[in-house]
Amino acid sequence: MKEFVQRLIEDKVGLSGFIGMLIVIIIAVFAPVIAPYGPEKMFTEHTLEAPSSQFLFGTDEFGRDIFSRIVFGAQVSLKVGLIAVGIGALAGLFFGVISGYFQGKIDQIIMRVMDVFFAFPDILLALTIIAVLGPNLRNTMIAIGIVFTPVFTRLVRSAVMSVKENEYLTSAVAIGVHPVKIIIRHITPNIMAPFIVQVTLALSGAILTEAALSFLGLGVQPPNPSWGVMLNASRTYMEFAPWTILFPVGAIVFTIFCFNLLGDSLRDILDPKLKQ
Amino acid sequence: MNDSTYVLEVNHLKKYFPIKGGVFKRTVGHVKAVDDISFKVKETETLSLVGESGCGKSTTGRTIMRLYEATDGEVILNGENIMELPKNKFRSLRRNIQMIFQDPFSSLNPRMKVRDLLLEPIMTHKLAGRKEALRMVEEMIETVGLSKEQLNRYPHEFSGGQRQRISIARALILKPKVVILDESVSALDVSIQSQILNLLIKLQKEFDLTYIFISHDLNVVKHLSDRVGVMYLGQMMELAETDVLYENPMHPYTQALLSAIPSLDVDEKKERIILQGDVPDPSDPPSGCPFRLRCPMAFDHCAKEKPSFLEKEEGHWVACHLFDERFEHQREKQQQPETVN
Amino acid sequence: SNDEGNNADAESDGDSSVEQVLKIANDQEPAGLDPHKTPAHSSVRIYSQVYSGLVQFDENMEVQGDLAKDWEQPDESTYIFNLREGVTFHNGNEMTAEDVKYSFERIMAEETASHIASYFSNVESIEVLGDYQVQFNLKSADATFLSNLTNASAAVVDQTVVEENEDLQQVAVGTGPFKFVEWVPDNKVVLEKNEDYYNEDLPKLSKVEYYTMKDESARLSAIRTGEVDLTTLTAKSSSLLENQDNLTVKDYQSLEYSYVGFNVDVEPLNDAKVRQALSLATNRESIADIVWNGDAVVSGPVAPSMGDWSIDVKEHELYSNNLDKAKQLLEEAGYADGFDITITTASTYADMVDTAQILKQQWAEIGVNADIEQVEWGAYIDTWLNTSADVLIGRNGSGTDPDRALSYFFHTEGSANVWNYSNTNFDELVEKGKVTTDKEKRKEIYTEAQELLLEDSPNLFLVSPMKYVAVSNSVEGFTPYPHDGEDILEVTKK
Amino acid sequence: MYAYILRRLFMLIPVLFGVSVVIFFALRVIPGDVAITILGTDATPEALAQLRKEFGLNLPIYEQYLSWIGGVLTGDFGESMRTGKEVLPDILNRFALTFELTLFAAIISWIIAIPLGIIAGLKRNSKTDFSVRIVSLLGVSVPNFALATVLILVLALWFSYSPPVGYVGFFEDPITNLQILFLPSFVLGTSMAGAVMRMTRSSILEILRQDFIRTIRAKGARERVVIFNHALRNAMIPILTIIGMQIGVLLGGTVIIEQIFSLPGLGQLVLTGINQRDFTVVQGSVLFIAFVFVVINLIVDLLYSYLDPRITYK
Amino acid sequence: MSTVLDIENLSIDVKTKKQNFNIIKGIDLKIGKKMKYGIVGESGSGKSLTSLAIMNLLPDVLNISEGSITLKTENEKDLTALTKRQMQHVRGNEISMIFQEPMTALDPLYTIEHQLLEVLRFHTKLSKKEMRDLGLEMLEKVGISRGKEIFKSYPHQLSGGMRQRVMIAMALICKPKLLIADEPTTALDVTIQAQILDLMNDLSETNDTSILMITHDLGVILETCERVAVMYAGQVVEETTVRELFKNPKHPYTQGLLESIKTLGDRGKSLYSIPGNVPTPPQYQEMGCRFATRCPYAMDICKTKEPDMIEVEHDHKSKCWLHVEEDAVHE
Ligand SMILES: Nc1ncnc2c1ncn2[C@@H]1O[C@H](COP(=O)(O)OP(=O)(O)OP(=O)(O)O)[C@@H](O)[C@H]1O
Ligand SMILES: Nc1ncnc2c1ncn2[C@@H]1O[C@H](COP(=O)(O)OP(=O)(O)OP(=O)(O)O)[C@@H](O)[C@H]1O
Ligand SMILES: [Mg+2]
Ligand SMILES: [Mg+2]
Repeated sequence: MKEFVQRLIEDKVGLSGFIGMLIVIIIAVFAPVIAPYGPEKMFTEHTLEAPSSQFLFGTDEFGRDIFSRIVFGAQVSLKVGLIAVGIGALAGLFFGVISGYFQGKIDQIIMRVMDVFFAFPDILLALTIIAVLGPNLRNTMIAIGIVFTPVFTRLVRSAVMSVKENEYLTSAVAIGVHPVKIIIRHITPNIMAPFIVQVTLALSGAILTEAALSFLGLGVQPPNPSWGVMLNASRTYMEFAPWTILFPVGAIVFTIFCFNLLGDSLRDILDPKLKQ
Repeated sequence: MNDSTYVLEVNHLKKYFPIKGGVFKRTVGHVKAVDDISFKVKETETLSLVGESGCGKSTTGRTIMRLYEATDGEVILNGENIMELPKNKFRSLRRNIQMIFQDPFSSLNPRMKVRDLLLEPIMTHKLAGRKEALRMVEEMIETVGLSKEQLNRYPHEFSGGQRQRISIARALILKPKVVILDESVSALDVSIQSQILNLLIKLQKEFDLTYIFISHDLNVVKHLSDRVGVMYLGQMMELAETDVLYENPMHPYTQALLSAIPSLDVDEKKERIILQGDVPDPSDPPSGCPFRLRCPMAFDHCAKEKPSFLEKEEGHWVACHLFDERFEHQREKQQQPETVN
Repeated sequence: SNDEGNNADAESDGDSSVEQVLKIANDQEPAGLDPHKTPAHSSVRIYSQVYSGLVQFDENMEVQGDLAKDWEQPDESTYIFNLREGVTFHNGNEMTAEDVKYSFERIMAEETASHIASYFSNVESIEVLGDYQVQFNLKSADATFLSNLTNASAAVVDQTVVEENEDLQQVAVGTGPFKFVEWVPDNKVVLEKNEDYYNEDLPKLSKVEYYTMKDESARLSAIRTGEVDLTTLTAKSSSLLENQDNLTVKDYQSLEYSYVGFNVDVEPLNDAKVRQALSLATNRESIADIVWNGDAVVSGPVAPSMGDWSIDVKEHELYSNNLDKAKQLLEEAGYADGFDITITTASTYADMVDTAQILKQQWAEIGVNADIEQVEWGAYIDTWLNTSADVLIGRNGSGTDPDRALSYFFHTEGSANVWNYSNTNFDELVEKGKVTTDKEKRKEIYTEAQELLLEDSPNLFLVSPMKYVAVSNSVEGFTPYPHDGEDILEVTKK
Repeated sequence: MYAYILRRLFMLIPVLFGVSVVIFFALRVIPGDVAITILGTDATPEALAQLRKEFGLNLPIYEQYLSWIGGVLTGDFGESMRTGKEVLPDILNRFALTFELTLFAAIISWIIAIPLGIIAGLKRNSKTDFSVRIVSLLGVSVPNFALATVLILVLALWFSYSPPVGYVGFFEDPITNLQILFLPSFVLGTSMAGAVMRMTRSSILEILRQDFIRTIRAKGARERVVIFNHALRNAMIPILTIIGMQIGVLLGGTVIIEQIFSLPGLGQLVLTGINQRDFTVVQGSVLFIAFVFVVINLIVDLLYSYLDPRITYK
Repeated sequence: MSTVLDIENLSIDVKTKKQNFNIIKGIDLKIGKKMKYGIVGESGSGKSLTSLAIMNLLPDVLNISEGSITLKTENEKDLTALTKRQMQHVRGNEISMIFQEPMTALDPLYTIEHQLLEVLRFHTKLSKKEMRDLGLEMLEKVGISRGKEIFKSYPHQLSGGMRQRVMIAMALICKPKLLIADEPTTALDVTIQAQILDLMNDLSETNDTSILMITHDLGVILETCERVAVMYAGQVVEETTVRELFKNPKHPYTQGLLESIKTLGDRGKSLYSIPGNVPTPPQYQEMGCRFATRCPYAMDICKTKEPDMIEVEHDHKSKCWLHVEEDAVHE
């Protein structure tokens, strides 16, 4: 762990990604403090105003302060990211570990089911799930979570299978450790490296997918200040009010970029093969 | 002989790994990794298994440990056939038979502290309360020549030799009767290897351990074992007391193997038997005697029949037609093996 | 624009050096081509060019003949139509009284499941009097009959074509000005001039191509660069094109209005005072400004573009956005502290979503906390149909006759009265209105009905938007009307 | 090898069966049906019931499923509920577009990504490497729909350019077809490029660390030989994985781009189908996409064995 | 005897942004013509780095900080000063190398034919047919009779022993003056090891190739080499003929090593073992004698000051303070 922090600090790229991510998190957590106005507060006299000292990033068609919405949007995006990825990652961890550890029939069954979901293109699967559940924030998170499950399952499964190659696992079996404890104590901690990398990458994927769904009018719904929603709504105005699109896009790009930076360098840091 | 002197008996042990193939991944053949092996191990003795890579040494060890389920045969530990026990029941018996692995780098969970690594076996078998367990851990770590302070470290902070000591401590803390050592010193440098070997010998005396020592290093085997079994292609070729085997190897394979060891004596130039060819593919072994294709003394019958494993002299078993009464004449007829300086 | 040449009709009424091909970009794909079965506007705009009906509206929304040269009314409930002679379907078959009879019987037949079946539920029987004469016998006098006949879906179709194809979703053989050439799904529909159109001067175009371009920015870019000649626009983008010198934006008042529908069976919306309070809390101008760029007029249940039929709601008390009054009404109803409610709307339509957002903000001022729930179109219709939302935002077409706007949506038995609204006075009024043929009297009845409806507020009627069409300057003779926003009969290209 | 292909195709069956079940029942759970979306606010209970009967929606669900899947098994995907058109020809038509789009996007991404990835890998930790990494990450970070929207606007406003309207197939009019597909392919391609670039870089790095590279150098090979004959060829294997995955994902993931650029592709078909509750269309398309996806995976696996003699499928 | 390769005072440093320290220090080696020279030492002692330095194949982070490596063939050249191009000409042609892991040392994607003939393409202008013939001949020489079949195979289809033979064929096909063998048999079984060592002996004899044999197995050295250098922690601690080393080891490390090997096999008796562990490069930076921590004879001076390499007897050098003391006593 210490070594890990050390390496992260030394890796400037990863560190800047990490700091960027922290910034987004801080903005999200302290949104009510940072944002000058509520995210849904409309100043109907000030629709589509350019950035000014009163409205840092300008206003949208309802006269809402774009800055405030972006700040609150960070909450939505992070929430979607964290919960959706949380769902996918935990489900993937669960199924992947079982699949990879026990192999045999149960593995076959789990993997065939995952294949089924994997065979659906991501967006279409998310679309279908949302159509079933109804478009809103919660269901978007569930849908993205389900979409990510097969990816995580596969990743975890193959990580588990490679951990199983290690003699420390055989050694635990030889000692007589119960399979459940083997999974908890020996397998799970040792697959964390690729898992965490995948989590950071999936986080950015989730935020992007949310934006894409909102863009299609599914997913998070206005007046919820999701960046995807803002982006979708502002497309019509971007010509004469470019700030309405510029800032949401900027926010998305910045966040995804930071997550990717972090994920990318975590991959380098955590990958023992790349050490030296 | 009195049965009670044997802690472990292996009878007709077989382990076949299926080869999958065909359209529906059905089993189309088998790798006969261990093919009908029998031996008995006396209490507190060291029995070594030697042989070339892929001959089934590890598989034998792992099957005895039930890390692989045996295809056939029985393993009798303390009078009980452990192959027949249900898995759950056997789990608690595992403390009696332990294994130490080859690779000091991958045989310890990198994310556990040494203390937890050593505590785990005790806790798993509920041998003691936590306090008592900690005391046992501290005692054990010192027994293997490390210090209490090092308990707080992670495996990667240790050298290969030290790690192997930790592995040993982890296996021995359960006070097992039988310990299977699978190439436990092969990965170590000479100077470290001697340290570990000394430790193993010391611990064997101290705890009255029985060792099954798996290795391909004939020098190390010679140093450590009471008896040695030579394996080839999943079968036992020869089994004898160490001195007998090294001085008077019967099987042509054993002879070749022993002659191939680089000598360490400047003045002695020994005659080497250079075997031709490679070890055959265990999924497609030759008919009859598995060694016949490389055997300098093979004759026609070797292809026809698999030689049986016979006790030629007291405690000296060999599987070779040359030692079959029917073919004794072949032995005389054969020239001295082709020699190279 | 580069396009494959048109050989069918090189010389045309327009500038003969210019190919008379009109390219239109639409936001939606036609849902099917069967005029009797497909109410979607995206389909209507196409099949209305291919089919003709008995009668049609002129620009002043007066009924005039189409396939019928003229008609007579021996009594209040009988209509005899004299058909034009020599009109042929695009497949060469002559259109006769039999076809008219067949077409309307098809509409009325239950298994057709026609969306306009209810328009003609009053028809008792249809008689063929001669090749070119057909008689409709109504059950009772019906003031809406003629205007219902102008509906594009009341098209005359060819029986043989129906029988060949089982239905008319994929084919279109009518008597209209344009012939159907092909429909490439999610891409385009191509029509070409009907050389045998009964009006020899028309149409002037030789070919019309409708392209489906769902993305507004793509349509904008295409009209800007001249890739298409004509496109519908939202209010928001219309202003973007104002300064564009190669095109003109034409607008017209639509026959639609946006509304808030209440389930009047559930608390607290079962209390008219609550609904009135919400009406008072609603600032309709603000909705017009923000959602419709200021180009929408405040509307009652009958859209203002219906002219005389609609009442002037501007001055209505419930439209005064009087928050104090609203709060007082809430208090009287026992909701002094307001209440929580969920507004359901269709995510498919940005204007509905925007409207919901504004309402949420406006209603909050009288203590009504609204959550917005968006569902996509299929689920929305389902919600609407089953009244499974308490508050629903939507848009209605008020039709071409006030009967549709009032009876259809608010009569206790009205097919589209999903609100559980029932008021016997209102029912009587609209029933009477339907059979009153005297226009003045009829107007009075409907005025009263509208007043009543406003008072009861089962729905809050918001605004009637403008519609916008961007037309390239190379297009001449294009004038959109409320009842027909995309009439291209007289259009030429230069 | 053939046995392997056969087995893989055989294994397709449970997956496709699963897909068919999932999509079929998911659709029935969605509120609303095609009758409702056809009639819209003109819906009357009678008309609805009539339409539902016409589409067989009144039958028990399992019967509906059996009759649909029975048809599919005999190659009859049914007719669109909405338009009455046969589903399968429509799917194939649109697949041609989506596939072309995907392919162009992939090619564009390779052209951008692979050379840059190689350079970055070879000059690890240099400024070039750093910039390539940043650019590739940026490529991944910009949502492609945002890029598409901005591109369309900028091209129309500043260059008075917009792609020709109305899609024409490649074989009808290749030039117009390419003009139409260039922009969307470019947008998709750039967003794919980031991942490919990353993968190229890291697999080049990985390969250069291998022992055999040292052997080749020890034989006296020039750097060019080392990189192009040996490192790159070995690195192609993991790159292939990601390319295969992306092509698979794109096949259904072009929805947004198809919508923005008004392309009548498979994604549009499904999206419209879902919105209109055109069950037969959605079921058919999803099943088809899943089929293609699995087949592409199979092809990628076969390509592996072509590239890598160690992998043999028996 | 004339020298083929002369390494003088070779030092190698690690240089990265984070760290900068010495790994290998002051290596002197002279390899004569047709000589079989061994380097022996424990894991991490720097054997491989030394050989890689000769081939100029050190990883990027490592570089030669001092010293020269002179190749004396037709003309004399300092390998550390050659251009990339010139070095490429030396590799595989004048000096060739085989590695420890025959499993990973071959490109898995190319046939044996391609990889074997590649060397010829780099260094000769033979026709395709000539190359093939030469390749087959070479395979024959390394004991592969079914050359044509093996040509078509991929590395993974061959056993370890076969692969190592192919590697040897590849290394010798251009008739180099020097063959560096970095633990060529460690990964192989004893019986196969015997085959391979035998083969290398034969071939170097017939081709007049000098061999630099790197191993951690003193037995292998004894079987194959004439001279030997013992490495410990990045330095050569003792250098002499093989016979002399075994009969009369001077350095305490060598003594310990031999002792522990010789006691091996005396069952029952405790093995001699050198206490402690080999220091890692960062650890030995500040040490005097790098063996001091484990040396039974360590004196104060050993911990602070590095001893010189001293010719203790004729043709026998050792790097230890003990010799200095002795000398002092003798004088
Ligand atoms: N899990 C497995 N599945 C299939 N085949 C196996 C498995 N484990 C071992 N084998 C095969 O069984 C044979 C014996 O292997 P084993 O590992 O027992 O040999 P070994 O004597 O220990 O060799 P080494 O000295 O290389 O460790 C080999 O051919 C091996 O390929
Ligand atoms: N790229 C590198 N960066 C830093 N240190 C290195 C690098 N390569 C090797 N070393 C260090 O240099 C030392 C010598 O390594 P070398 O590979 O020469 O040892 P060796 O004697 O060949 O050992 P082995 O018997 O294990 O092959 C080791 O301590 C190793 O950790
Ligand atoms: Mg083994
Ligand atoms: Mg080495």
